[in-house]
Amino acid sequence: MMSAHPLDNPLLEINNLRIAFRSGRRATVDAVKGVSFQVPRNATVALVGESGSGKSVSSLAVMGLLPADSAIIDPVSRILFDGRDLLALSAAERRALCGKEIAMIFQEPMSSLNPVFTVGAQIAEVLRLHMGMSAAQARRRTLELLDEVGIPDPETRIDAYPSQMSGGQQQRVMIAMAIACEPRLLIADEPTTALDVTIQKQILELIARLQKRHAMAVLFITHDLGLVSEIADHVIVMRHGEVREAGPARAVLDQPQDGYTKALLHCRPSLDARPWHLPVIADYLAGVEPQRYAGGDIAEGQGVTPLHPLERQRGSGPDDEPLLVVSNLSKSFYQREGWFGRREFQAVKDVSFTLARGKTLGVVGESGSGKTTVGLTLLRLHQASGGSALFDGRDLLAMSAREFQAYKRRIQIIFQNPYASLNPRFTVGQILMEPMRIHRIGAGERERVALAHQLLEKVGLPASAFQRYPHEFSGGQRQRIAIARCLAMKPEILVCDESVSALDVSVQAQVLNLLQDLQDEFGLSYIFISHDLSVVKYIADQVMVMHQGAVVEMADSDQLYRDPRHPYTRALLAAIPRHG
Amino acid sequence: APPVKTLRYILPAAEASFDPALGRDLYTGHITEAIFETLYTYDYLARPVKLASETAAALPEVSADGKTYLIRLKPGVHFTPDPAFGGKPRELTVADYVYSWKRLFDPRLASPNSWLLEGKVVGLDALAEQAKQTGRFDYDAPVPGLEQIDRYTLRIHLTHSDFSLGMILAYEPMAAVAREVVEKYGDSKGEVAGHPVGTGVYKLGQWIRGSRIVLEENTGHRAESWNFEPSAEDRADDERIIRQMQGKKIPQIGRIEISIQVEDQSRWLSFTSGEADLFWLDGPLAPKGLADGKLRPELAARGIQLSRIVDPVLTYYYWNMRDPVVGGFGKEKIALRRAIAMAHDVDEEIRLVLNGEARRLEFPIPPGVEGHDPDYQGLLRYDPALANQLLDRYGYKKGADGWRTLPDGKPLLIHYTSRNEAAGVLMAELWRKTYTRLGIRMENQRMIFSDIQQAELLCKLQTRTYQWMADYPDGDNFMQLFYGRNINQNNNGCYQDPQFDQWYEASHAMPPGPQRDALYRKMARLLEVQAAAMPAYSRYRSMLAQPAVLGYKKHPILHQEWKYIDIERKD
Amino acid sequence: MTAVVHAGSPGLWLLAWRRLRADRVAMVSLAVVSAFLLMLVLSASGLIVADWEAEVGVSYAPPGFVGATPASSETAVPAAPAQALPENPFDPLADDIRALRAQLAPAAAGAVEMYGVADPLADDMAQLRGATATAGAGSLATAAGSGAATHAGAARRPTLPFGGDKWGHDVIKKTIKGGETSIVVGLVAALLAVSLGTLFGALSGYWGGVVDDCFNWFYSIFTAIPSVLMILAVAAVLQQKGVLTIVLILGLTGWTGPYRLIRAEYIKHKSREYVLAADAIGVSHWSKMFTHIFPNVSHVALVQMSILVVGFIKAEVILSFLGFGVPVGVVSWGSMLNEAQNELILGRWWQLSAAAIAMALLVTAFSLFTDALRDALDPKVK
Amino acid sequence: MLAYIVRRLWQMLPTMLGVVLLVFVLFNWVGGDPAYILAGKMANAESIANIRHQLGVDQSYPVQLWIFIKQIASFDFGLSWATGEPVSHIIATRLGPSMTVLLPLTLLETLLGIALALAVAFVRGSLTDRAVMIACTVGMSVSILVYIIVFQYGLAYQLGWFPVQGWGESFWENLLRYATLPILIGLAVSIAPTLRLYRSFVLDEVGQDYVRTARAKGLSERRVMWVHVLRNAAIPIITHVMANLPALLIGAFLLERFFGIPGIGREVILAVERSDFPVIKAITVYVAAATMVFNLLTDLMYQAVDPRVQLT
Ligand code: HEM
Ligand SMILES: Nc1ncnc2c1ncn2[C@@H]1O[C@H](COP(=O)(O)OP(=O)(O)OP(=O)(O)O)[C@@H](O)[C@H]1O
Ligand SMILES: Nc1ncnc2c1ncn2[C@@H]1O[C@H](COP(=O)(O)OP(=O)(O)OP(=O)(O)O)[C@@H](O)[C@H]1O
Ligand SMILES: [Mg+2]
Ligand SMILES: [Mg+2]
Repeated sequence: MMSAHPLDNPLLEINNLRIAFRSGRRATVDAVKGVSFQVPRNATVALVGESGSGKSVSSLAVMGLLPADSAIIDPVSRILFDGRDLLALSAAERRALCGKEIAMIFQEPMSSLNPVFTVGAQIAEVLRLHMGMSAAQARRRTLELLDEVGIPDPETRIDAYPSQMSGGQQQRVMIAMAIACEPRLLIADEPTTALDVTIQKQILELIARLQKRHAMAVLFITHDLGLVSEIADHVIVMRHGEVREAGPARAVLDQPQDGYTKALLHCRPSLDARPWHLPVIADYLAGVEPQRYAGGDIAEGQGVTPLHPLERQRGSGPDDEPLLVVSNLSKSFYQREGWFGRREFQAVKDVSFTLARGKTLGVVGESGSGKTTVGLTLLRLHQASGGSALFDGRDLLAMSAREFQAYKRRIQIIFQNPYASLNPRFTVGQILMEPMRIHRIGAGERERVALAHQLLEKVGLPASAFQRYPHEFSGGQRQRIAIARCLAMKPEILVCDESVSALDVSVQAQVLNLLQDLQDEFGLSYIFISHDLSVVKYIADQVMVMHQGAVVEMADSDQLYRDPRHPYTRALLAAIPRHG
Repeated sequence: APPVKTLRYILPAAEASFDPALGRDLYTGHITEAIFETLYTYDYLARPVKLASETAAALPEVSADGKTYLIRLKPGVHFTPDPAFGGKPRELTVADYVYSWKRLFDPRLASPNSWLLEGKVVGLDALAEQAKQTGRFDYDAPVPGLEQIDRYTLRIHLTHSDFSLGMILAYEPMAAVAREVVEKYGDSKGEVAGHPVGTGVYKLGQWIRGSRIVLEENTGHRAESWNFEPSAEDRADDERIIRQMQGKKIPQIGRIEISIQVEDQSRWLSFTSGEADLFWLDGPLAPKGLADGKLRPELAARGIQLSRIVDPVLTYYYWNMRDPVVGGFGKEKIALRRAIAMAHDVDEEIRLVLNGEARRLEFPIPPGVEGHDPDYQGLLRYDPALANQLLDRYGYKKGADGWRTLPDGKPLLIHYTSRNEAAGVLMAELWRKTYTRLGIRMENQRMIFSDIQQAELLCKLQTRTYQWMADYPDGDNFMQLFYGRNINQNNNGCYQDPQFDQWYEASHAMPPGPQRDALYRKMARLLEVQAAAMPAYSRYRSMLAQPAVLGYKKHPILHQEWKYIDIERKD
Repeated sequence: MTAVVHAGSPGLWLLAWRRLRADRVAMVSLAVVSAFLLMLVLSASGLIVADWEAEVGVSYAPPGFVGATPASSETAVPAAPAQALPENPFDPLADDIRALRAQLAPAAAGAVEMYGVADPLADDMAQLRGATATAGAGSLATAAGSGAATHAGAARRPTLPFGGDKWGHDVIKKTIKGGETSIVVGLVAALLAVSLGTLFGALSGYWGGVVDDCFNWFYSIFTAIPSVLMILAVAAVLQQKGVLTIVLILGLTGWTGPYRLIRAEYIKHKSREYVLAADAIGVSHWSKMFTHIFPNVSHVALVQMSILVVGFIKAEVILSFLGFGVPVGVVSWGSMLNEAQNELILGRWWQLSAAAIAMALLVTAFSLFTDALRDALDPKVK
Repeated sequence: MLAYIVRRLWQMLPTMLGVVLLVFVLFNWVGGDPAYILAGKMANAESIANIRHQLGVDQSYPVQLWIFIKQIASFDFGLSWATGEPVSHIIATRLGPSMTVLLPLTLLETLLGIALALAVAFVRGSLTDRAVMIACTVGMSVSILVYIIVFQYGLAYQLGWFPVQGWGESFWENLLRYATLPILIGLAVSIAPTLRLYRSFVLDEVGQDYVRTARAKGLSERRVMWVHVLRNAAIPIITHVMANLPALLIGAFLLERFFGIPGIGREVILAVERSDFPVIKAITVYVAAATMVFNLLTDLMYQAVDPRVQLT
């Protein structure tokens, strides 16, 4: 699908780009299948699409950075930059453009900076190469650049190594490096996914500001449509190596034409509504458009998943039955220091909360605020430094290992990264049956096999999955396997640690729906950890906000979002990108 | 001055201590022999070897009963100048010899050579005993048996007749060292390992340990000139040597450069590329230099000279007479040992293991040594068929697996011990063939040298191939290998037979001669019929010399002949 | 290898196998390695080269394609006379012996002067000699040479297909037989080293703390002492010489490499979420160590194993050089190379070449295969 | 920093103690008895007892161990039993020749290894790359013994390019004349495994994101490899070089034996053959200490190369 409005004199024009990768001796895999789009001068174009849709590959092709030994660019492809066909240039000519006319910012700032050179040296390198500056000139210019991207105290930070900077600062350095030669085109490949929401917001503002100031064109790659509305003039939506929809940002966001675009816009839980069930991409792609209803999405079940017509009600009530009472939970880590000393690092400080039966407690906070540590400590995967956790009146943290063994059945955790939490050398069957064996669930092997199949069915996986290995499943399916493993023990409390953060929006919706269904069916209690406030708002009854190991605010979710008390909570909420 | 003539030589192993009292290997012996002097030495050309005087003025005057030796020293022999003597040369006296011999008994020094004089000299053993008690050797105490008549005259009183003392006095450990040097440079043991000061023709020059030793002429050495008679054995060759050397000053070669090269390949390549003038062509390399005992034509064409002699060394096999399996004097044990001896193909061993570099020897005293009998016929001839029958006859029956058992039905397993190196492996392989021929199972125990020596001394080895190199060219030095009182010393087969011991003691008191030879033959035969040991062969010593070397002839006893030869490089 | 691939967990191993299949170099290497292994099995079971110890050629018989050297007595063993002598077919000096015996026979021992010494076995010998003189030939010929090693009757050949060694053994057969020892030594020693290393590494990495300190202490001691000295020391402890000793020497000194890697893997894996998950469902420590973590690090062990096999096959040469080689009656490539050390300057290159080429071939194939295996098993490449 | 070094040195003590114990047990207790060699060929029980007494090996094990520890503490290992040479002198004089071969060898090997590894990594995946790697594998598969025998025979003897063996006095003579062929052989033996290893280090780095960044900046491929990649690959390379050096000291004994180089490796083998324990013990202890110090040095060098490394 081509852009509806061909531009007169675009800065970058991609025509019928086809890229395949070698796999095996003769086989090839098509990654990009005839993509065409344009980037006008001095404008921001967002390239959106789910993981693996070919966004990065396309942009790398522009830079000429595709792996030479495995990537094949079809000869019919054209990449015109300011009228010159990049694919026809020699390597040296290409290099002369890169970094000077076209610059790129990558997703992972930490790994994208060379760890053994100072940031100053890395920025100066571009200046000296392309601008022919002397060392002193380059240093002066570098200082200006660092200042421009908002690095505090550039005079000293210029000699810092990447590892001595925070993630946000590293990304700023990357940006400084990219704009050093005032390129005409800046490609930003998911520049904020590795960053916290608060920092993400700053970086986006920075890019927008620089774009204006330096009159650059920006090709902004992301999988999050939410971001797009804030920065982009034009939007291109990709899926499976093809362009699904392209056009001015307003138009695409307000009146999406393509089913897939619509899905991307609506699968994400919004802060404003809480549908009974989230829509999933399949709903849209099947060609059936769920109706928009009261800001949320509902659809009449016409052959697709029936969506409940009502919004859910969340919140705690006086008649909630407390299941887990945690008081003054703390956890410290120790680091060696000096001769004999050790430095204490308090990852969790005096955390207290109550989890009611059948309810969900959301835990939010930026990276490193101690969310995961709380979960692991409750399961005694870390040893608590203090505090108590009364489960049915018994202190989980004070039991002997033997006593706790019985409780392992009743409190379970789904880990942040589903793939990492499944033993890659076990089949799904082995994974599901192992806890049953340990806890003597089911009378015999045969019964356990039957139970395992029931579980697979419950989480929506085919029976054939039983024989297969985790690596043969997609991210969302793996998350379901992890959930099924927990369900095998029929726990009362389930800690979900960032269970959906690593997933594409569409898959995220499926998993959230599943968790919700299970709670409805079995009355599970969840401790739901996430840094994504929209998701937490959608699923949690109560929300606990953590900052540097301590709880800064705790309230019913609607209340919290409506009326945040703590300044930190307000900052978090303000950083959420909104559209519409 | 004319340029200094240089001889380049290769030693196959690293040198050890340069203190003659601690000499225990022949490589170091090369060096100490050049630096230190004994009273006597051997005539360069005479064969069979003949004692000659070195620092002594003449051969010793021996009393008729062989118990008193009168020795006169040449006056004007000097130690090389050294700070120990205030930087000046110091004259050698008989006191130096007496001191050097006493040193052998110093318990701190623990010399391995004290046996040379042990139990021989009147009063010396008592002094040694006393030193053992106190831990200190009293060098100033007089020894009645070492009567110093004046600075140059010494009379030795022996406890019993010994006609070979002259040869012992020619042996390297009996060389003179100076007391001042020992006292100045001696370490905690009183050993002077690295600072040799002697009276010899050469002195130590540059020295990189384990790699390179340079000897330089001792210019203060007493004047001597080359004057030898041809021997009867190879007169033609000797006359050539005499033509080349007669009347020349000793030494002609002013500098000896010795490099130490452990690996055979390196040594051979060094010699053939002209980096060495004299070369000891030992076993593994023999085929490269020799064919059928003669110099290969291509080498001969290059003018390379060969000097080949039979070393005064006996290689023999012994079976431990105290071992429960192979030892003992019972007939079935004798039969077992004889069968083994008869099944061993010595010729094959010479051909394959030694590359033909040995001569079959049936008598336990090798050629060139006083008492050797060239006409003696061995009893233990190679005859595996007979050997097998002998075993059958004595009830060493073959079991179902094809291996023989002892007559009482117990399994028969022989442990053959050899050294942990290539030659040891070859030897063991050959013996395995021998035992397999008999249907006897053999296992090879490979050990490091010290372990072998230990086990041997404790009579714990079952059987082994043993070599004995003459310390001095007298049959007594070989026959003592089987003397009962030498068990735990060097009678490694732990052989003890009253008849043999009686004959040995009788022979010990006899001067060399037909009477003693007759006794030796009986002793040899006795060893054979009891099959306690089986003489096997004597190794050849083949020396190659570059064309420039003049007057070279390998001496059987001397380690090296550097002072007797000359070199004339064409370039 | 294939057995392992299918036995374990088909999924990942099968994947690795597919990846291997696609690699032509790997498949050729695998074929070579398999051929060697097949040869090993055949020779170990005695189906081929059982007669390698037969002395079929003259000493240092040159290869057939080079042609015989002009006979000189130091290389050529005089071939047994065509009409094998009944008395003693083994004797190279048969003629002299026959002459001597003819002279001795009538009066048995009497002919040798005894110098008055009585022979306790005189009667036996006389009787046996008498019997020998009268009895037929055949019975005696079979009485001797029971161990089957000597290949007597037939004349020794002046050339052999790829030459002969000192004893006249066929070098090709010897190389095959030597390969058996070398490969077995390499495999078993590597297995031992990797097992030890894995066990120690697992305990150390998993438990950490005092256990880790303890093993690390051993590790640092073992790595601080140079390997040559370590080998000499272990060899000194294990007085008995034999193939088992070599295996122990190599195994006991070679565990440090696998230990370091496996320990690092365990440290990495024990905090992985799947292990935490296993902990959360109540899996025992033992089971976590060996049913959960081990399969995930087993590729490291496998790669280490194949690296060590190669290393050990080479190390055996040096051991032989240092005098800790195989016992007599056993042959290995190391002992062959060592034997052949001096043969090159004598112009006898065939034993050196045969052993060196066979070893190079196997080791190359094994290394290439290992490289491919490592790539195939590397989780990063997935 | 200083505190770190002191602590590391402190931590070496238990390891050193272990090394000492192991060496002591192995060589004193189960090794051969040197008295039987020193006693000569006419040894008897009495003379052996006397020698054992003179050597001090008749003392109880704890006493001997204590003496050993005192020797280590005072850096005085006494005299060689076989030659009477002071052990400290042995080590001091043999170290020079060893180093004359090993340092140039290590230097050349490292430089050549790096250059080739970068070159090969540059053409990674190509036919050249595969061919070079296969050639390396073949080269690695030949025993060093064969290399020495054949090279000495061919290059030194047949072609006469080098002396067959030998050692002189002047450093330059040794380095340029006698050490050349040993170094060459050492290089031939070690370059293949080194290249393979370094290539894998380089390839590990080439796959990193920062390389992509560097390319995105428009840097030339040469600068990317020699500056950005190399600096990062230097860390494993340093580890490899440093870890190998002490072991090489003894591991080069074959070269030393064949080429008559009076170095440490040959000395050790000789000492083992002669059961010369003072020498064995001293060399082992020194090499163990060197290994540990080199490990420390390696860590210190890490910090110089890699700012992420924090020595605490
Ligand atoms: C190049 C000269 C030499 C050659 C070719 C040579 C050869 C041999 C052979 C073939 C053996 C028999 C091996 C055995 O019995 O296991 C032997 C034994 C022996 N060698 Fe040498 N040797 C040489 C020089 C020396 C030197 C210089 C020493 C002095 C340390 C020495 C000390 C011994 C001793 C003590 C034995 C007897 C130990 C035993 O019975 O094994 N050899 N030698
Ligand atoms: N080097 C490569 N070799 C083989 N296939 C590749 C390679 N790089 C990318 N691909 C494939 O190309 C397709 C597109 O990848 P691309 O990285 O462009 O996705 P993306 O849209 O950037 O996704 P994400 O949001 O996860 O970054 C994917 O299927 C991927 O597997
Ligand atoms: N095993 C550990 N040892 C030392 N420090 C740790 C350990 N585990 C966590 N921490 C520290 O504790 C703090 C809290 O970590 P935690 O993983 O709980 O954060 P989080 O809120 O889950 O962050 P994220 O959103 O990134 O998952 C962090 O600063 C982290 O560095
Ligand atoms: Mg991407
Ligand atoms: Mg977390």
